[in-house]
Amino acid sequence: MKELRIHGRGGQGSVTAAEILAVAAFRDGKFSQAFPAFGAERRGAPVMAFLRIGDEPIKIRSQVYEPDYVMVQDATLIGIVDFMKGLKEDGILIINTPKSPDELGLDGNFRVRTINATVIAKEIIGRPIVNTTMMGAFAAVTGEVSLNSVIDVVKERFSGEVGEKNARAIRRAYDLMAKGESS
Amino acid sequence: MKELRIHGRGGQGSVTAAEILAVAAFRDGKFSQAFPAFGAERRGAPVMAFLRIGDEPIKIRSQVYEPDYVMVQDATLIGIVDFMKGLKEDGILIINTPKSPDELGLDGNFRVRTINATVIAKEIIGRPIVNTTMMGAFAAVTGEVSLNSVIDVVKERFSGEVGEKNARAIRRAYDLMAKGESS
Amino acid sequence: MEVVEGSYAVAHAVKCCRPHVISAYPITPQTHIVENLAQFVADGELECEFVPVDSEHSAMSVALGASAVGARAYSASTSQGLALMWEVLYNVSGMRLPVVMTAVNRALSAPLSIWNDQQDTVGARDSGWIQIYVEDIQEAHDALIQAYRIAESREVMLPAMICMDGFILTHTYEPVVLAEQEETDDFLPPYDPEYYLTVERPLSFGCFAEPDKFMEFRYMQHEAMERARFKIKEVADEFERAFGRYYGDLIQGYNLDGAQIVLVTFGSIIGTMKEIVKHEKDVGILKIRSYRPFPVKEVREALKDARVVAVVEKDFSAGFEGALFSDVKAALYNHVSDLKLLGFVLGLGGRDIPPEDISKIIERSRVVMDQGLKEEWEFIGLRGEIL
Amino acid sequence: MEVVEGSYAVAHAVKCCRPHVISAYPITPQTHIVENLAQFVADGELECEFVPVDSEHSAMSVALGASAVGARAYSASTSQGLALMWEVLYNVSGMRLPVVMTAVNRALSAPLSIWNDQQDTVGARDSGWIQIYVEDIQEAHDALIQAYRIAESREVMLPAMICMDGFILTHTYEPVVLAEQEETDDFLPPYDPEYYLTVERPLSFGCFAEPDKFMEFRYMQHEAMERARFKIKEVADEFERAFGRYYGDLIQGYNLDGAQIVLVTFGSIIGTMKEIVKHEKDVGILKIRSYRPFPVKEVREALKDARVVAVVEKDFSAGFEGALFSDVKAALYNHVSDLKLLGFVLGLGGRDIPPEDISKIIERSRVVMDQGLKEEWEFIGLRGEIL
Amino acid sequence: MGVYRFEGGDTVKNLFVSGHRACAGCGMAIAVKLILEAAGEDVIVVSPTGCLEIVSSPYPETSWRVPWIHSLFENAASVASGIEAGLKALGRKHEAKVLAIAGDGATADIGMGPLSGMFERGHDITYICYDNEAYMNTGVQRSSMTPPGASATTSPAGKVSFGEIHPKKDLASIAVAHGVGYVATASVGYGLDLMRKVRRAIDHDGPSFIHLHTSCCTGWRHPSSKTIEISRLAVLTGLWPLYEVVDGEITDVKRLPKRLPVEDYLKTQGRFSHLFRMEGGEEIIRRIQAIADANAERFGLDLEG
Amino acid sequence: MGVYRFEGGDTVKNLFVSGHRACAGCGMAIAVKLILEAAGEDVIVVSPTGCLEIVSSPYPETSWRVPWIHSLFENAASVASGIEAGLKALGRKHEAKVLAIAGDGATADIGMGPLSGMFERGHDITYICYDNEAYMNTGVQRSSMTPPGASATTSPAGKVSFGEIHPKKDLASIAVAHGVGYVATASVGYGLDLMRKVRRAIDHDGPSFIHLHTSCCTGWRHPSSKTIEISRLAVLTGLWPLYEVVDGEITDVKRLPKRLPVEDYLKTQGRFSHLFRMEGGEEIIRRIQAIADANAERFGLDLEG
Amino acid sequence: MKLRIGAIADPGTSIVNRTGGWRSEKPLIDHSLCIRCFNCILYCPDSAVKYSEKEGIYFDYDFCKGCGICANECSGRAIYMVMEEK
Amino acid sequence: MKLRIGAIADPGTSIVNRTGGWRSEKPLIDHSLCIRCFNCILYCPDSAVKYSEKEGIYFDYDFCKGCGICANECSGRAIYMVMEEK
Ligand SMILES: Cc1ncc(C[n+]2csc(CCOP(=O)(O)OP(=O)(O)O)c2C)c(N)n1
Ligand SMILES: Cc1ncc(C[n+]2csc(CCOP(=O)(O)OP(=O)(O)O)c2C)c(N)n1
Ligand code: SF4
Ligand code: SF4
Ligand code: SF4
Ligand code: SF4
Repeated sequence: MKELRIHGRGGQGSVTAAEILAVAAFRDGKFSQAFPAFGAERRGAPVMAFLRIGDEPIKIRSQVYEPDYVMVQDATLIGIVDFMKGLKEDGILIINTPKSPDELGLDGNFRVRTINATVIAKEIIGRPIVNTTMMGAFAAVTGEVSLNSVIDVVKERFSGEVGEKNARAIRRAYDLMAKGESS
Repeated sequence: MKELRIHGRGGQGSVTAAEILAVAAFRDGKFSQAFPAFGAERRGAPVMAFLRIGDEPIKIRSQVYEPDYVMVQDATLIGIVDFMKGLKEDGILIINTPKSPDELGLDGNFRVRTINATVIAKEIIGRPIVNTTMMGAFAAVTGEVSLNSVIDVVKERFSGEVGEKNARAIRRAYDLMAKGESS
Repeated sequence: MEVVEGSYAVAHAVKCCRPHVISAYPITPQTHIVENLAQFVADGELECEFVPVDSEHSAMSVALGASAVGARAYSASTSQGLALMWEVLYNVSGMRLPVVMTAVNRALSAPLSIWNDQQDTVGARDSGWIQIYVEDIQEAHDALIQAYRIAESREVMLPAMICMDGFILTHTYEPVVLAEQEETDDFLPPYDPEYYLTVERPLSFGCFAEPDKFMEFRYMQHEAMERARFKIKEVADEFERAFGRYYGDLIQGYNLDGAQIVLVTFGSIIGTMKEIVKHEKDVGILKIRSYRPFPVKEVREALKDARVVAVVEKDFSAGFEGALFSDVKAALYNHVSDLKLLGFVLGLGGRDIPPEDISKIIERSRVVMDQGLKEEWEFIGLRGEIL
Repeated sequence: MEVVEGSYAVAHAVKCCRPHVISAYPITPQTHIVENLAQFVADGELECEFVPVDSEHSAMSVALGASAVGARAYSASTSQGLALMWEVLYNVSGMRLPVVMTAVNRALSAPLSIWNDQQDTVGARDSGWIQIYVEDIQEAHDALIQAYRIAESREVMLPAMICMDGFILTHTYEPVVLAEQEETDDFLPPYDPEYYLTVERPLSFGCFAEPDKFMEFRYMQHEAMERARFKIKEVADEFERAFGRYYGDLIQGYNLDGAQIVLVTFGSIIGTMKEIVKHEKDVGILKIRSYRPFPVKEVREALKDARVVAVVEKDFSAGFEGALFSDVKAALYNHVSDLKLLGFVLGLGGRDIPPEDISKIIERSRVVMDQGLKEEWEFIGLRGEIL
Repeated sequence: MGVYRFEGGDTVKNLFVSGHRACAGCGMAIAVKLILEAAGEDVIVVSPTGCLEIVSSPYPETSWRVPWIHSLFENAASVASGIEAGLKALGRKHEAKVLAIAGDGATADIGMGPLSGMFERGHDITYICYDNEAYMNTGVQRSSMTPPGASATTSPAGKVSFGEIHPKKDLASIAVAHGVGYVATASVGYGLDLMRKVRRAIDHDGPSFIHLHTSCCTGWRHPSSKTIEISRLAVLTGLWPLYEVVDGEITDVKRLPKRLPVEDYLKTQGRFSHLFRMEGGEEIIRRIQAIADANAERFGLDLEG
Repeated sequence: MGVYRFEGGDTVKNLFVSGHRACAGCGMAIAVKLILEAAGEDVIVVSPTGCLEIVSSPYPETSWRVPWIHSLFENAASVASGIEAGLKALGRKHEAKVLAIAGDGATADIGMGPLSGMFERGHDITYICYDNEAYMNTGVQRSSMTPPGASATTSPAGKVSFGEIHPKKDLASIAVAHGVGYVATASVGYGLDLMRKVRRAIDHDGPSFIHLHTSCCTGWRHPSSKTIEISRLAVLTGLWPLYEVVDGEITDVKRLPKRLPVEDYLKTQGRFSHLFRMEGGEEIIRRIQAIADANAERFGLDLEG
Repeated sequence: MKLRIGAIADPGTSIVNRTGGWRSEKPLIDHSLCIRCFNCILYCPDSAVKYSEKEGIYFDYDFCKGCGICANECSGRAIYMVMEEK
Repeated sequence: MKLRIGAIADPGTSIVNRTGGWRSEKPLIDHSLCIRCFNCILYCPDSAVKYSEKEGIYFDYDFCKGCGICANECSGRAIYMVMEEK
């Protein structure tokens, strides 16, 4: 079983991201479980969401303490939130930032991948809503969900042009990250 | 321990009668307990109240099932209420009625004393409120409370002329009954 | 001593405690208490704010606000009223406000019944209130005065309800020693809370607790309840010294020495029980005076030499059994095991409890003592013919 | 199977039951259930009267009125909301109206907490409602459909609440099989009460009962609860036949064969427990599915071969101990005595329960198995540093 | 405006039957009888806890010949809402109108929230508050409808008290402020007027509200025979104006040829007797007269002047 | 009428401090800041459960620098009553005025009964309802204050629904019907007017009531920067008339030189967007315009015409 | 009697409760004075005043509680109260 | 920190909560345009707009959440928002 923690801000769709990834993983034949960090946070405040993916039905109900993956949707959280907390050795941190992993200068036994999701989202979707873009990155970096499933689910969720645009953003992120680039 | 059951109608002061007799008995150095038949009855409807008098503190909390005495404040209850229920052998029934015990034709191993309390009350107190008058009868017939105590308590309760009048009615009833007359 | 109505005695005790704010909503059979208080106020005998609220929910909320601003607050209710203020009950205890209430015991609707049983306060056993059940009118009067001492002590700071059987105690007249104002003043110091609402020190009351703290607040409440055990004892002793009357601490035993059968119960039924038990050599009574905190150790100690224990109560948890019955068994499990425990539910919705019912219970206990247990618990006094 | 949020799954199940009247007041974390239902209505997917009430007290009162007129009524609430409708809860059960409610579990204020524990529904254990606690989202969905069958059956005619951990189940997405309308229709017949408000037969509902009858009405409720034991089993079996899923009847055992240590509990914690217990040969789990009626005989049977029983719960009765702990001990007393019973209170106000807490409980149980009992119950997961 | 006339045995519907346990001379009992007479058989009635419920429904007896339900003291408006919603959902809306009959305490105090919600949601319910100006069922405690100067058991007259001090809540205006389409005041002393208003209220679609003044001989402390007479005096002194408000407009005010002084009303009742006995009582009576005068002004009660 | 003017650092009392957790751009937070600024330090504040309470009091933090208490969602008026009674009984009445600040749900729905009781008993309390027109704290469910046509999560727009259908409860009129001596409407968009009214309310003896319109950017779905602008639009379209009622008489109506069409207001917010998208939406907009027109008529809003 | 679930009662059953027993005064009528205004029927709290063409106004003493309202409201002063004899 | 009974908090303590971290845009001011109407101070939900004679209007970025109201309400159009850089 693998565990992901997503950091974002209230209103940025972190829970939706966890949910869509859970649905996609299930499409891929895995079991999954997604849930928010239950809180009273308001729009703008830092929030978290969690995802578990595994080959067996997932029974555990506790929070995620030692994630395999951490995803940060908003670089302005850097310095404000301890998003490396508990990240497993050899875990992967995926951050939305224009900077390169080296520039971030994060210490730890984990890998860091960066992606400028805000730029991609603004460019393709037209709004700085990065949660779908980040899903593409997650798929590419971790291989825990297939690109196709993510795109399918997103298209079902957002119909018409909005869906198409999001799909394109996901694919762009996927391609970038699959190539090993930090955009 | 002796037990009394009072029958009357809502609004006729049956509970007050039980209470005043309890206070009077306590003055006489006995222990006492008075309580109504707990109910939702409205003015005019038949009601009951109870009194226990004894030489020891009274602990029992159940209703009175086999009274030593029964007092009926309102002759119109005859035929409507089973006021003889449970009355002990050798118990005493005191009824406010112009009739004589014989005329009532009640069957049982108990004694019956009648008193025309309504007439006394109207005459002396000026209103057909018989509860105090009946207390005088009770004191005379049973000897469970002293006349003086009853009169004292009633005078404390109803000050001035009202008290005086009630006291006189009590005394009249007492005298009548003590003489063994059924008025 | 004077012969007074139970409700009057309680109102008198309240008056002697000099409450600042009284806030209650009328409901049978609590009404006489509140009416007497209203009359004291109307006659200038009691100076306080008497707030004629719109409901019990508001009654307890007014008491809460008053208590938070540093006032001594009193309320009284029963049954439906207690149920309607449910949410506020937990709130008051969680906010650690020492409101004192006379909780008159009455059945819960449906069907509606204005008559006595103990389903109402027993159902509030998790609410974080101290619950003291009284046996007679004198105790209802005295326990009220004790309650403020216990509740307001800095170690405790928990609300307390004095539970008193409706009608059976509220509407009965019997001889009672009414407290003097002066001796009450000597016994009960003015309420002096460490924290209260004031512009001098503008604190915030009723903050919310995130998951990293909530449990610890509950634990603190638990600790306060543990301390209340000692406080209840201490105050009972001091009350005895001051007023010369004593009703036990968390429990009180009667005839327990050498008793093979012990009747465990609370409330006014104890009076009738005593009348019966005095004729029975081997039968004792264990009165649960403090139901919360529950006298765990005391119950173990008191029952350890018995052979059959009959738990007698006027409530039951639908789908299970009487609550006191469960609690007593729970307290004994792991500790005292060579007993037979029997449960009896009676007196619901005002069903009178004649002495014969108590005798029947003792009889049943004897059968179990001789022949072992069959049915664990039963209703006593059911009218089979209307079922 | 689809991955959906727990609240959606519940709303879907409700929709399939074709309620006539839905009446609920929003409160975290029940909100998503009601919002989903409102959206079904707004989209024309569900035809019913959705009554946007002014409070939970009114929510349950509307459900009561609707049920009395012969409509199938649904509500959902939690915590403060449940507390505010307290009086109505007892009323609905006493009036024998088969209202079904999803009771989301959340802590009770003060301090305010929007997070999960089970103090709220546990506190309602005397209310005369059937209480079923669910382990996961699928069961929350399925139990809802079962609930109407149980509650509305003529032998039972009692309201039922499906208790579901707030957030942990309501806000989690996981794979669920959503019921089909048709299969639900086959399983659940239309509500067909014997008595209801109609001018055709102008009956009077909610009469009051004098002391000569009240107790018998309670007894009838008790009997209905006894019959509900069988109904719950029967419906679980039929549900399995119809839908192929089964969660136990009144209880469900896991790994009980040969278990020396048994963890007794209810609700979502069982998921985490199972993960731990699968690595422990001698540790089993006893899930209390139906808390009311309480599975007295089943618990005795299931635990009789254990050595240590750890009762694990997210509630406690202030001044005593965890309610489930008491109830289990009470059920065993007189019957199974060579066990050690241990209580653990955890997860209050949303305190997370990591697997280590379960391991710690098992450890503690082992120590007791080896060395005997010291402390009977304790809080798990307390942060001593802030106390 | 229909005029009701009892023609004798057969035309009387008798839907609130004899054998109920109300006090001899109870104004509420009269009112309920008349309400049902006007409403007819096709109603479902909801009553909260209170005198009406207690006197009419000691199981297994009931005085109701229409379908009737009692749940709690504070929730009549919500229970009625549930019934109305249920009827709608079951396709039985045509079967019956929903009618709540509730005391002043149940309406203006503990049930105020649910009533406000019922108004707001626009249920098709007729809600009648019979106002006997105190909690009678529990022994004459004050309610927010107890008039100033009246002695009630929780606002008693006493050495330093003239009884109740707060003004009566203006329920009709509160209903109007909620946008209720048909609002009326009525008095048991004007039985035919009451029946006409009940019928109008029931025929009205959506919520309607009648504030109905009913004497309680036990609580007001007057001879049981005077119930109707004294209820009328409340109207004739201007203390209880009779009017209707249709869609926010006051209509149909009962005008008084010669308004009587409030003493004529007050002196008939024990609950006001201290005003005539205690020093300072005249001042309270003057204030009560001022209330009547203000009513006369506001509603144009006085035919002349 | 005092005019408030912030003169800079030192004159600002800052009694509702920074660090609270309200959404960026929260209208309620602005309003509360201004209320306290006007009220000053000598108040004891009561807040029910709701956004205000949640954003200001996660233990051990609080944003209040005046004494403050939260108990439950429905009982602010009763808790305030208890505080006021307590102050009186303790001889500390002079110490502080009691101020309740509560959301529309807490006031008009679940807390309606206690509020009505508080009014009736005549406590000296200022009660301010900040009306953001839904239950925001729990995620934008409808309240009885949600305006017709708005989509809320329990009255959502959908295939067969245009969102909320019931009219807003007229809280100010309900307060007036209770005989409350000082009643006013206010808007966070008119900050100085709000402060003046708060001061008047607090200075008033006995109960006073302010119904205060505050945008919630999250629930109304508009950019956080537009909170004040949109709140003003409600006033400028006539949907939210500003006025005072002193002893039952309407005074001080804010007149509009040129009333704007309601679309100007509706189109700024996501909660109304379906009205511009769905077939039949124009009809709803027309009805909303009719509400504004009726307000204009009732309060004489239009300066010309 | 067996109890019915939920305390649900059959319509109009209070008719078994003969409240006539509560009475201490009872109404009588002088038919010659009756003008058939029917105030007595309208205002009797216990529906104990009846009317038939043949008998005119009469009382159902099984239920009359003797409140005296009929006498008080009688337009023709035809009804009067007398002490109950038992 | 030790918990205090009843969850009673000391005044104004939320000041430790630096909500500036929530911001994604931040306000800047062109002092030359400011006409000192103080709308910005009046309407800032977070009391993050300050004023002193010397510095004029300035922002407390520890608490400014970047809502943009100050800019929107600025009479002089002196305040404008820029993306936050971190
Ligand atoms: C929650 C609750 N509180 C209090 C009561 C007690 N109670 C029952 S009826 C009643 C008074 C009823 O007064 P009102 O509504 O004016 O009707 P009336 O009895 O005067 O006809 C009271 C206080 C109750 N049943 N439930
Ligand atoms: C008895 C009860 N029911 C429901 C809730 C859940 N609840 C808390 S705040 C809230 C809504 C608050 O709405 P409002 O009063 O309008 O204030 P806002 O949050 O919009 O500022 C709700 C429904 C509760 N806390 N208690
Ligand atoms: S107390 Fe009053 S309202 Fe109640 S039944 Fe008697 S007369 Fe009627
Ligand atoms: S949800 Fe609305 S009212 Fe609540 S804090 Fe956010 S903006 Fe303010
Ligand atoms: S952007 Fe918003 S929070 Fe920041 S200073 Fe301006 S008004 Fe205040
Ligand atoms: S709003 Fe603009 S012009 Fe007014 S004081 Fe602030 S910065 Fe200056």
